[in-house]
Amino acid sequence: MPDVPSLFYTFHFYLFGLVAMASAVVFVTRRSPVSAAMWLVVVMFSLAALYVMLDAQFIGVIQVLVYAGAIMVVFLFVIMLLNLGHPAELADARGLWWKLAAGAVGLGLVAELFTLVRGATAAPYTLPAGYAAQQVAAEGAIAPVAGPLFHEYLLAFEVTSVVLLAAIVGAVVLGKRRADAR
Amino acid sequence: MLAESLFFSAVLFSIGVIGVLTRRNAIIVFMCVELMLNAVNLTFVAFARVYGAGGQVFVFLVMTVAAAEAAVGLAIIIALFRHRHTVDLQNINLLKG
Amino acid sequence: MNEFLTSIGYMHWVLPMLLLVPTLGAAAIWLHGAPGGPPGDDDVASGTAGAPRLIALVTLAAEFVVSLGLWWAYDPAVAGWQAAFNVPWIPSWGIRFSLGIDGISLMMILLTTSIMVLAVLGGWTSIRRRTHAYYALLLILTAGMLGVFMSLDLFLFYVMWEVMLVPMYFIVGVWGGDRRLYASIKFFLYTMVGSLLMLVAIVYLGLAARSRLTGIPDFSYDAILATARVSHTAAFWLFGAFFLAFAVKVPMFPFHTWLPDAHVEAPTPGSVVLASIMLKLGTFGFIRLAVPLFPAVATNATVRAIVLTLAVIGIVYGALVSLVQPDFKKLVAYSSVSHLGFVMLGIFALTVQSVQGALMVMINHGISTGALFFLIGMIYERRHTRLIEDYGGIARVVPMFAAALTVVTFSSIGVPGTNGFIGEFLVLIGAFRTYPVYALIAATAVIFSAAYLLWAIQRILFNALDKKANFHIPDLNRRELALLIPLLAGIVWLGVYPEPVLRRMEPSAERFVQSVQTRAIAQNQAPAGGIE
Amino acid sequence: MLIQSAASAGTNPLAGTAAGWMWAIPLLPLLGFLINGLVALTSAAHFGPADPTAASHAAHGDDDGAGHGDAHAAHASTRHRFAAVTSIVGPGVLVAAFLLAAAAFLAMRAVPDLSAPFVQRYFSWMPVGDLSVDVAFRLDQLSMVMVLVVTGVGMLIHIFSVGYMREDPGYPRYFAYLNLFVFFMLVLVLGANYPLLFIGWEGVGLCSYLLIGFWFSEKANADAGKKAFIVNRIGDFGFLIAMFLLFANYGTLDFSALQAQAGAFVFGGPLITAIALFFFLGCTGKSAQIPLYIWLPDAMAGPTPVSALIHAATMVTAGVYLIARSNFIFAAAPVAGLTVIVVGALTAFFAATIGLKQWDIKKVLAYSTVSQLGYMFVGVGAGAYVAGIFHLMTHAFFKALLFLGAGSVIHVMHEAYHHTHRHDDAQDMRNMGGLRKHMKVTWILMWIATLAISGIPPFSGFFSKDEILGTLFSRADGSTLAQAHWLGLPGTVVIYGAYALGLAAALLTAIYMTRLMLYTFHGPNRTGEQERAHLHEAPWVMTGPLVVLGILAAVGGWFNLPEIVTRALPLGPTGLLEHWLDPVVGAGTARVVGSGGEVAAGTEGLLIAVAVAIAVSGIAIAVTVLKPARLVPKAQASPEQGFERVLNNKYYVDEIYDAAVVRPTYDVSRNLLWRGIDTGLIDGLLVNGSAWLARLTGWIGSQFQSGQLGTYAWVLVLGVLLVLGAFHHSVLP
Repeated sequence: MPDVPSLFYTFHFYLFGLVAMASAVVFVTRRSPVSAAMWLVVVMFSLAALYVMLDAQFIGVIQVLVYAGAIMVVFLFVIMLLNLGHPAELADARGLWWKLAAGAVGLGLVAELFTLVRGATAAPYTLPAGYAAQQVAAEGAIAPVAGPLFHEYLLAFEVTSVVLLAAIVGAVVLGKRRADAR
Repeated sequence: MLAESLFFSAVLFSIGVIGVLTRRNAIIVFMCVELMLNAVNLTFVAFARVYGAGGQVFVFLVMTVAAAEAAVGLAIIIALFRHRHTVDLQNINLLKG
Repeated sequence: MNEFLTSIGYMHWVLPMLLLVPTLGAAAIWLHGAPGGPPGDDDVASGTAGAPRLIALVTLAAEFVVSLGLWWAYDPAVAGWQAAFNVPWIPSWGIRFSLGIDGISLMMILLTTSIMVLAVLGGWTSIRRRTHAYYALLLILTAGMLGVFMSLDLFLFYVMWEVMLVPMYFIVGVWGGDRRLYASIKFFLYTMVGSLLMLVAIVYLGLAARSRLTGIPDFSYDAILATARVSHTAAFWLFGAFFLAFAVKVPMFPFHTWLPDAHVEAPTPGSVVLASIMLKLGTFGFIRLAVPLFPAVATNATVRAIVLTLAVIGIVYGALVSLVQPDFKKLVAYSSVSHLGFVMLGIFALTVQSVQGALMVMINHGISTGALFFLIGMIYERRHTRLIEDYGGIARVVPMFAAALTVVTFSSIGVPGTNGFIGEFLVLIGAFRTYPVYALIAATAVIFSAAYLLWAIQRILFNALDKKANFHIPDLNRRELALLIPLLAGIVWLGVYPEPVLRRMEPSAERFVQSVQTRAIAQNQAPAGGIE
Repeated sequence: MLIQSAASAGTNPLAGTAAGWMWAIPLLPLLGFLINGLVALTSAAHFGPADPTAASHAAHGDDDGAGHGDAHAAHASTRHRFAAVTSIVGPGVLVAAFLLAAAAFLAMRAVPDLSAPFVQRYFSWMPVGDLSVDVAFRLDQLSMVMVLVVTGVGMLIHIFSVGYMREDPGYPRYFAYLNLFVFFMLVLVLGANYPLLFIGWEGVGLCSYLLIGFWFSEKANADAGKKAFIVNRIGDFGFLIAMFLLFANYGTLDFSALQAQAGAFVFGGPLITAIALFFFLGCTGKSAQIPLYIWLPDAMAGPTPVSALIHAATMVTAGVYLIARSNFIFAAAPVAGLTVIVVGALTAFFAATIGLKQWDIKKVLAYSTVSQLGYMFVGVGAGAYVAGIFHLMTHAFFKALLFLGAGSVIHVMHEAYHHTHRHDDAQDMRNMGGLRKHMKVTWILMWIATLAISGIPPFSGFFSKDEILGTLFSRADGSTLAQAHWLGLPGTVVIYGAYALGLAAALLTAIYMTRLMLYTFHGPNRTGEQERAHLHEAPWVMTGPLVVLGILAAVGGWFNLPEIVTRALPLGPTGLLEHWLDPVVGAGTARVVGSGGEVAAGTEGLLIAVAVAIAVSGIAIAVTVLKPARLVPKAQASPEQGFERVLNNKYYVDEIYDAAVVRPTYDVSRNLLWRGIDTGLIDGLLVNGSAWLARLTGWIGSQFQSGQLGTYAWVLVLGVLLVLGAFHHSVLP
C-alpha cells in the first residue's frame, strides 16, 4: 500500500464508514427486533469491509463468519423462538425527553472520545507507515495474528476456551426448562 | 486512516450507548451492546495497523467473549421470557435486593 | 516475700502468666462445653451453671494471687519498665509481644484482678442464661484489659484494646436489660469509631519509627517515643485520633452518652467491669500514649484549654445531670462522667499532685463505683427495679445493705477519711497550681456530688417505708457480704493510709510529668521533620 | 502503724507525760464507734428488724408535721438486746477520753512557759511531690481547751443520752454515731494541719447528717440531714479553695510551717484576704452564719442530746476554732476580719429576731445558737480570739444545758402523751406552761442558763459576751481593723455599727430567752388534765449532767475574769484563759490591735453597765409584755399576722433559697442539661442524627438499586462521562 491512500481507497473507506454509521442509526430506531437485527447485520458487513481495508483481512473474514454469520443468526433465532413482534412488544421506545437526554449523552460521549483520540498517539511506538501492509504481503493475513496469539497471548487464548465452555454450560442450564417451572 | 477509523468507532459506540439507554426490549439492548463491542473492535483494528498486530488478537478475544455472552445472555432472556412472558426491561427488576 | 518471689523467678513470667491464666480458664470452660437444652434455659436453677462459674472463680482467684506478688516485687525506686517480657510476634512488621509495667499499670493491674474476682461473685446468681459463654467471655475480657495495661507495643495495645471490646459488647448485648441491643450497639459503635482512628495513628507512628536500614516499622513504645519523628501538623492529627479513641472510653463530655445506656442495660458484673476498669483504660491511654507521645500538642495552650474545659464541663455537667436521674444506675453512670472529669483535669493539669490524684481517682472510682453497682445489683435482684422512687425507707428492712450503701456513697461523695477524698483533693490541689480557675469550678462538684447522692440514698434508704413490696426484702447474704467487705475495707484503707499506693506510683507519675514537660519544650524548639 | 516521731516528741517537754497519750483521746471514741456499730449491725443481722409494717406504723403514728421528731424515742418500746453493752461502752469511752484529756491538761500545766506546740507525727498521709500531709496531732493550749470542752461536755451529753434514748430501738446505732462524732471532733481540734482538720470538719458534718436523720423514716428528718450536709458542703468548698490557695502560694498546709511564714504574708494583700475569706465561707457553713445558717434550725430534727452536743456545744463552734487556729492568717487580713465582724453581728441580730417568734422550744434554742455563734465570730473577727474561745466555752456550758433541759422537758411531755395515747406536738411551747411545779430541778437550771445567755452577772455568759463587745469597742480606735476599709466604709464605722447590732441582739436574746422560760415553765399548764398527772422530773441519769452543766454555766466566767472585776472583788485570777491561750493567739491579737489598746477603765465600766442594763431591761420587757396566761395550746392557736408571721416563717429565707437556687438548679439540670443537651442534642441530634444520616445515605443509595437495568446503564454511562471528563481535564493539555 502506498503512503498516501489512493482516491479509490479513500472513497470506499468513507463509504463503508458512512454506511456503518447510517445503518447503526437505522438499527437503533427500528421497532421490530427482526428489522433491527437485519440492519445490525449491515453494520457488521460494513465493518468487515473496513477491517479488510485496514489490512486485517483475517479479522474481516472472521467478522463475517462469526458475527454476521453465527451470532446474529442466534439473535434472530431467539427472536423467532420467542415470537417477538406483537404490538405490545413493539411499544418499546421511551418518551421524547428520554430520547433527547440519551442523545445528549451520546453526543457528549462522542465529543469526549473525540478530544481524547486526538491527543493520543505515542510516537516512539508507532510502526513505520505501511508496515502492516508489507507484513501481510510477506507473511499472509493469518500469520501476523497467529504469531502473537499463540505466543504472547497463549494463556489468554486458552482461558477463552474455558470461557466458552462455561458459556455453553450456562446456556444449556439456563435454557433447560426446569421440572418445577410449570 | 487512523483518525477516520477512530471517529467511526466513537460514533458507532455512542449510537450503541444511545440504543442501550433508550430501548426497553432486552434483545435490542443486547444487540446494542454487540454494536458497542464492534465499535471497540474497529478501534483495535485501526490501532493494530499502527502499533502492531497485537490489537487484532484482542479483536479475536473480544469476539470470543461476545459469542459467549450472546449464548449466555440469550439463554437468560429465554429463561426470563418463559418466566415473565416479556422481554421488556422495565418489567424486570430481579436485581433489586 | 521478696526473697520468695525472686526465688521463683516471679518477675520473669508474671506478665505472660497473667494473660495466660484467664485464657486457659476460658479454654477450660469451652472444653467443659455448653449444657444441653435450649440456650435460654436458667442454668442456675438447673444447676448447670456450677462448673463454668466455679472455673471462672478459681481462675480469677488464681489470677489475683498471681498478680498480688507484683505489690511486693515491683520496686518503685527502679526507673523503667519492670517485669518486662519481650518476644517477636510479627517480625516482618516489627511487631513484638512486649509487656512491662510501671507504677501506674501496676495499680491498674491489681485493681483489675481484684475487681474481676468480685465481679464473678457479683453475678453468681443473677447471670442465669448461657452461663458458660458468659464466664468464658468474662475471662477473655480480663485478659484483654490486663493486656492493655501491660502492652509495651502499640500494635499489641491496639489488639488488646479490641480484644476487650468484643466480650463487653456481648456481655451487654446478651445478658443485659430490655434495651440491651440499642445500648450494646451504641457502645460498640462509639468505641469503634475512636479505636479505628487510633489504629491509623498507631500504624502511622510505627512507620514513622521504622528502621533506616531495613525499613521495617517499629511499634514498640520506647522506640516510637525515642525515634518517631512526625511534623507538628501530623502530631496534631495523631493526637486527635488518640484523643478521640480515649475520650470516648473515658468518657469525656460530649462523648459520654453511650455510658448511661451501657451501664443501665449491662448486667451487674458488666456495669462493674465497665465502670471500675474499662473507663480507666481511656484515662490510662491518655497517660500512657496520647500525652507522652505528643507532648508538644498535649501541652499546647489551646489544646489544653479545650481538654480542660471539656473535663470541667464533664465534672459539673455529670453531677447536675445525676441530680435528676430517676434511675439509680443511670445516676451512678452520670456520676462516673463527673468523676472521670477529675481524672482528665488531673492529667492535663500536669503537676505531680494532680497526676497522682488522677491515678488515685481512677483507683477510687474503681472501688467506690464498682461497689455502688454491686449494691444496685443486689437490690435489683431482690426487687427487680432500679427506679429510685420504687424504694423508700428500706434501711429499716435491710440495715446491713443500708450501712454498706451509706459508706460507699460517702466514699463517692469524697468525704475525707474515705478514698474518694484523697483523689479529688490531690487533683484539685495540683490543678489549682496551674489552672486555678478550672480547679475552682471543678471544686463545686463537692457540693453537687453530695446533693445528688444524698438525695438518692435518702429516697432509697430513708423516708417512710411505704411500699408493700419493700416490706420483706432480705438483707445481704454471706456471699454479698464477702464481696462487699473487701471493697469497704479498701475504701477506708485508701482513705486513711494511701501512702503505700502513692509511694508505688509516685516515681512513674513524676517521670510522666517531667518527661512530658521537657520533651514538649524540646519539640517546640527543634521543629521535627515529617515522616520520610 | 503508729510511729511516734522521736524528733518532734523528744524536744518537747510534754513528751513522756500524759500528753504523750493524746493519740488515745480520739481513738477511744473511735473504738466505741466500732463496738457500738458492730452491736447495731450484728443484732440487726441476727434478729432482723422489727416487723416492718409495725415499724412503719410507729413511724407514722403521728402525722402532725415536723417538730415532734423525738416522738419515736418513746414510741417504740423494744429495748435492744445488747443495750447494756452500749450503755457501758458509749459513755465509757468518753469518760476515759475526758480523764485522759484532763491528765494531759495537768501535764501541760505542770510545764512552765510552754510555748511550743506538742506535735506527734504518726504516719504520712498524702506524700505527693512537694506536698506532704502527715497524720499528726498537735496539742497546744488552744486545742487543749477544745479537747476539754469536747470530751467534757460530750461526756455529760453521752450520760444524758443513756436516759434519753433508752427506749429507742436504734440505741446502739445512736451511740455509734455519737462516738464517731466525738472522734471526728477530736480529730478536728487536734489535727496538726489543715487537711487533717478538714477530715474532722467533714467527719463531724457526716455524723451530724446521720444523727439529724437518725429517725430517718420521717421524710422531714431525712431532708434536714441532707440539707445540713449539702449546705455545709458549700462552706467546705470555700475551705478547700482556701487550702489550695495556701498550698499553691506557701507550699505547705501544716499549721506550724504556715505560722512560721506568717511574717511573709503581705499584710492586707488580696491573696491573704482571699484565703481568709474562703476559710470564712467554710465557717459560715459549719457554724451556721449568714448566708448558710439555714440548715441549723432544721437540724433540730435530730434527737435533742445531738442538738445539744453537735448543734450547740461543739461542731457548730468549729468555725470559731478554725479562725482562732488561723489567727495568723486573719490577723494579716483586716478586710476579712471586718467581714467576719459584719457577718457575725448581722447573724447575731438577725437570728435573734427570728428567735422571738418561734414556738418550737428547740427552734428557739437553734436560732439562739446561730445568734450566739454570731457573737463568737464578732469576737474572733475583731482579733479577740480569747474572747471568742471563751464565749465558745461558756456557750458550750449554758447552751448544752438549755438543750438538755429542753430535752428533759420534751422527754417528759412525750412520756405524758405516750401514757395518754395522745399525739400532739411535744416541742411546742404553747402545749407546755407551768412546768416548774413538776420539774423543779430543770426549771432552776434552765433559769441559770437563761441568765447566763442573757448576760446577767455573775453568770458565765456575762463575762464572755461582755469581753467580746468590750474588745470590739476598743478595736474601733487605732487597731488595724479600724484603719482598713470595708466596702468603702471606714473600719471604725463598721465596728461601731457591729457593736450597736451586738447590743441590740443582746436585748433580743434576753427577751426571747425569757419568753421561752415564761411560756414553758410559768403561767398555767396547758398540757391537758390527763397528761398533767404524768408530768414529773426526768430520771437522775438525765438531771445529773444538767446539774454539772448548771454549775459550769453559773461559774464559767471564772475562767477568764476581767481585770476590772478582779480589781474590785477578790474572785480569782485575772484572765486565766487569756494567759493560757497567749502562746497560740497572742501574736495574732497583737497584730490586730496594732497601735490601739485597751479602753480606759471608766469607759469599760460604762460599757459593762450599758450591757447589763440592756440585758435586765430585756428580761423586764419580756416579763411585762408577755402574758403566758393568754396563750392557748397549739391546736387552738390562730396563725400569726403581719410581721410576726414573717418572723415565724423565718423571713421566708428557705423559700427564697428554694426558688432562687434549688429549683432553678433542678430545672436546668433536668430540662436543659439532661433532656435538652444529653438526650436531645448529643443523643438525639448527634448520635442518632449521624445514624439517621447513615440510614438516609443508605436509602438514597438503595433507590438506585431499582433492579432496572436501564437505570444502571444510565448511571454507568454518566459515570463514564464524568470519568472521561475528569481525565480530559487533568491529563490532556
